[in-house]
Amino acid sequence: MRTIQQIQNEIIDEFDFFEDWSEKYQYLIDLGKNLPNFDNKSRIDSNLIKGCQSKVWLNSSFKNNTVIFEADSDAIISKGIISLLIRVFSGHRPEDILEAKIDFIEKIGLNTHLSQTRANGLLAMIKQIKIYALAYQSKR
Amino acid sequence: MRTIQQIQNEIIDEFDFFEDWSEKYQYLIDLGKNLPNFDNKSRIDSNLIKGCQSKVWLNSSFKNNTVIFEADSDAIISKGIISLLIRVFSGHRPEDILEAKIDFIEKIGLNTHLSQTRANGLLAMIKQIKIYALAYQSKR
Amino acid sequence: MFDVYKIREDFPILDRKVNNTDLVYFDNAATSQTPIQVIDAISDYYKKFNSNIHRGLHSLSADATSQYEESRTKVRKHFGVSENHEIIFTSGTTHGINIVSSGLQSILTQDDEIIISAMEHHSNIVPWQMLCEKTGATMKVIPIKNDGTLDIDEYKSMLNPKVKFVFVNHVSNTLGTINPIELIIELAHKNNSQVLIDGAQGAAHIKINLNELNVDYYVASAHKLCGPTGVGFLYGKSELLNSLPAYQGGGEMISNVTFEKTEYADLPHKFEAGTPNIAGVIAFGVALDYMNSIGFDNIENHEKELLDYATENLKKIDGIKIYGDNNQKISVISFNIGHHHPSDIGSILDQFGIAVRTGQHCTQPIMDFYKIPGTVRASFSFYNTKSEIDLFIEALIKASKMLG
Amino acid sequence: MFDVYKIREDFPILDRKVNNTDLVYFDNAATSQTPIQVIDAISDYYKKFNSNIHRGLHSLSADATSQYEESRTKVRKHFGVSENHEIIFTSGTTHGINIVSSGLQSILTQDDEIIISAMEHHSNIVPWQMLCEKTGATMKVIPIKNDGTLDIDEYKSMLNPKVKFVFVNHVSNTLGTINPIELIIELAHKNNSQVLIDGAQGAAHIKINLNELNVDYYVASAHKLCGPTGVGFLYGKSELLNSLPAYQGGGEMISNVTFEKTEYADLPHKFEAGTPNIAGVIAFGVALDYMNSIGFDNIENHEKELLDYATENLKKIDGIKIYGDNNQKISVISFNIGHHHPSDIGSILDQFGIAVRTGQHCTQPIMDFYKIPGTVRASFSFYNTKSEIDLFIEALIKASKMLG
Ligand SMILES: Cc1ncc(COP(=O)(O)O)c(C=O)c1O
Ligand SMILES: Cc1ncc(COP(=O)(O)O)c(C=O)c1O
Repeated sequence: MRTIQQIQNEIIDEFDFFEDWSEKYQYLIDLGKNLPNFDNKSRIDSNLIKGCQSKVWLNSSFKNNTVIFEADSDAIISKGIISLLIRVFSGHRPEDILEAKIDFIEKIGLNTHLSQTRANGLLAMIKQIKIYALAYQSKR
Repeated sequence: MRTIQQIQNEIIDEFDFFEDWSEKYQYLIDLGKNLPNFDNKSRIDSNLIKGCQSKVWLNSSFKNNTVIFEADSDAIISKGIISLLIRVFSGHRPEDILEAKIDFIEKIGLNTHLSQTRANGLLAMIKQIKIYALAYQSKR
Repeated sequence: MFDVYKIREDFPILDRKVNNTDLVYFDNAATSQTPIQVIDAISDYYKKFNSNIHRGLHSLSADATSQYEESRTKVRKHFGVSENHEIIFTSGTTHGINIVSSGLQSILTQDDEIIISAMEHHSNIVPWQMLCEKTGATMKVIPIKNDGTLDIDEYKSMLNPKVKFVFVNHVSNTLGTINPIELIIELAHKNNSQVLIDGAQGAAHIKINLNELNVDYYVASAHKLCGPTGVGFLYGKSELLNSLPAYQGGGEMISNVTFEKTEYADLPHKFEAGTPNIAGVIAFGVALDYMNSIGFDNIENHEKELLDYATENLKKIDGIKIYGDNNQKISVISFNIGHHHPSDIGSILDQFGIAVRTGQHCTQPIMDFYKIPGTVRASFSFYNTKSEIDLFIEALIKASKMLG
Repeated sequence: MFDVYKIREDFPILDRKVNNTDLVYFDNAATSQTPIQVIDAISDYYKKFNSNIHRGLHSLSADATSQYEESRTKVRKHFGVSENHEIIFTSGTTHGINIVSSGLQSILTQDDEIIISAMEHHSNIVPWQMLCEKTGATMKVIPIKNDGTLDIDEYKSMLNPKVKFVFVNHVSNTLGTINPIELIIELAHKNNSQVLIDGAQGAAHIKINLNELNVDYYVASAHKLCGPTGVGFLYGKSELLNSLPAYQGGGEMISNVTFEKTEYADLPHKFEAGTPNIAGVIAFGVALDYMNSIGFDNIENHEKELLDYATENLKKIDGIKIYGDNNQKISVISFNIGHHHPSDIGSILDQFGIAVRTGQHCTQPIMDFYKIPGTVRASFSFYNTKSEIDLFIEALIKASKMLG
């Protein structure tokens, strides 16, 4: 299994191919579309992440000492973004998630193409991911 | 007896002699000093004119169909100013007071040497003088 | 002669680049842009006149005071009010509404009813909810019809002797609907109810005469009228303002203070506690001068043209739904395209340099009514152009294609 | 190196003529002057960034939001606060005090006591009187001693289990006295009382660390700190701010609105209803940067020099009486000469281009204590000079001679 850093580097390489913002956006939109929707019973308020303009739901489970993340959103670009986050974080051990430095967002230039509101949402997502990891770590 | 306008012209002539603001101020200060103080029983709140930073008391009586004004202030420049107003208005018939156009203040340049706060006080004094005149006129 | 390109020269921000393209600013309902005349008035104030007002005896303070009070005269005249002291300067619409709602705490009882509408901004909902919570009064809501207008028949049937107040906006910030406030006020007065009109959106687009309107209270914000942020005004009839208790305690609003008792100053000072936004108030006056120099007739005409042009072209877009598509509205268009989330559209438009607002626009009840998470809202001002609308439509079509 | 003449170049207004002579501005306690850096920040905002904040998705709104929030960080850091959300932007000191006093309405009872001091500004008296009227709580007043300091022994004896709150200013705007707030807070906390410090005057002259001070609430105004009018802040400990009910209802301060119920947003938004003074808040941050670039040590040193120089020379004037002549004060001097009315002195000084304040300075109880109608107040800032003080003393002597 690749490390969190390796996956981030992979994503950075992929984004290097894109010539302008519209290709990046198109990629995010496609990612968003490919991420399966939650069923209605997971689209519940307790899974909602505060601080996003669109609704973003995040769910997690703990298997074989690793945290599995699932997510959904009613906005497709948000969904694309969180699908990247899942790709980076899901399936890793809590301590690795907690220690991970997230640099791919800056390196793929996403931060400059996200408004403050969206960027805050992104921070909120990462924070929630880390909170889950912390919870599982301390439960063990 | 001279008219209100004649008295105003007199004052304008007097002020023409002054070379600068300090002479005008000195004159007002001297006028203020020469105006007798009220006794304490006239220094009452019901005689107070609202809108002045310093306290200005104005009293009136009605004799031989003319209005007699008396005034006092705890600030000497205000007292000087109101002594000019008394000179202009006191001893005239209510209707003359009500009709009078007050132009001497501008013509002696007092308005430019009075701050807004003082100028408002001056307006308040003139207003109160006219209110007294109106009261006597309607009482007849 | 109204020349939009000449007018645009007064607005430095319109030359700005956003994401490497020219800015197209269609978020005017959130805040209007500021002409150089107003910007210069603020600078000038701080460079030449800055001083605390009202009680100062020195020339600087006298100058600042007379400019501040002159601004009150400008607001009074512009809005057709007869008495200066009926204009209270506030920090904005929200502040103005809260002065009234707080004052009514000692007036309203649990037997009373108040009426608001289903298309109010949160600023014209929450203060009345808080008021009802504190007094036990009941809040009734005039429903909206599907075309984004108020259901006036329903309003009529809601009026009864218990209704003490009616709170409605002049123009909806989300739908653009111009409400029939003359009628609303007339019916309320026949019912002995008082009316507060939230003019945050109306004041910027429609010239009104408050005395003729015979409204009891009216509030607006300068920042939607080409003026600065942090300023607004509350108009109220003298006798009503006099009957309200003071809102904030502080300097300027009292005439006499001892530890035993305090006497409040006369209007307008009673409601202007503390050092006000002096520069802002003066600049607000300059903003009104500026808008009047262009002329509200011209403004209304040009904005109507933009509205019609945009509506016509938007309707050609596949899957578009406009909310509040009626013929009594200002140049505000709320819409969605297909099932695309408004924030997805907004994010892509932003990449094209086009600033629109997305979301609920502080009118969650409207969203609940249409059962949508939000809308994309484009709002035009007199300095916008048809060619900006062309860019907007083009970008929308591209966005819609990208989202698939 | 502190070079006052170099600093003066930053303040355009100091070049102004008043009554045909150079302006000498000694009314800094009423409002401070504004450096060009702050003026330019305001212009820049309107020329490049103007946009409504927080909920906007577009770049302009994002820029404005981050500048606004950056300003909060600047204020937080400058005042030694650990959490951004403990800084609430207000329209000024008066507004900040009223947020707290209004919130305490639901907390204070008729069995409670509150303590204020006899040297408070009306803004720190009237809201508490209104609060006591509404709740039935009792107000006690720490007396002043003849030298213009608080009677701390008396304060100690006033503390008892009923005392829930203590409201005292950091520095008296009339006397210049720096109150021993560390001690006042410590004694209050031992008594389980909370403390609000009115920092309107203190913040501009003394660098403080609110977390170390362990104060419960602190308020100040930007316009006394080289910033714009219409802005200030309220600091409060999180748990206390959370326990207060919301003050104004409106946009921004709620997270969810239906007609049945409204959920309030988290701090700081809960107390920042409506569109704030965005340009003003950003400029406030720039003003703090400016003052820090000069350095509060330098400011304190220079102002102390001015205070000592002026006091020494004033004392040579026949018949002068200085109120609050103690050795714990900032550069504020209140005085009278003989029996001359302060407004007579002020008017004549104004003719010499010298701006001082005269009257009660919104502290009527201090006037009642000294049994005077008011004072002449000269207040110096770091951009004032000794030669300005020379002009002032000269003019005072002439005025006194004229008044005879
Ligand atoms: C000690 C003190 N408190 C409160 C205030 C009120 O401040 P503002 O008018 O900015 O609200 C002042 C201003 O003069 C003051 O000096
Ligand atoms: C209809 C309406 N009411 C009230 C407000 C609140 O105005 P402010 O934020 O300036 O207080 C707004 C602003 O968006 C509005 O559009």
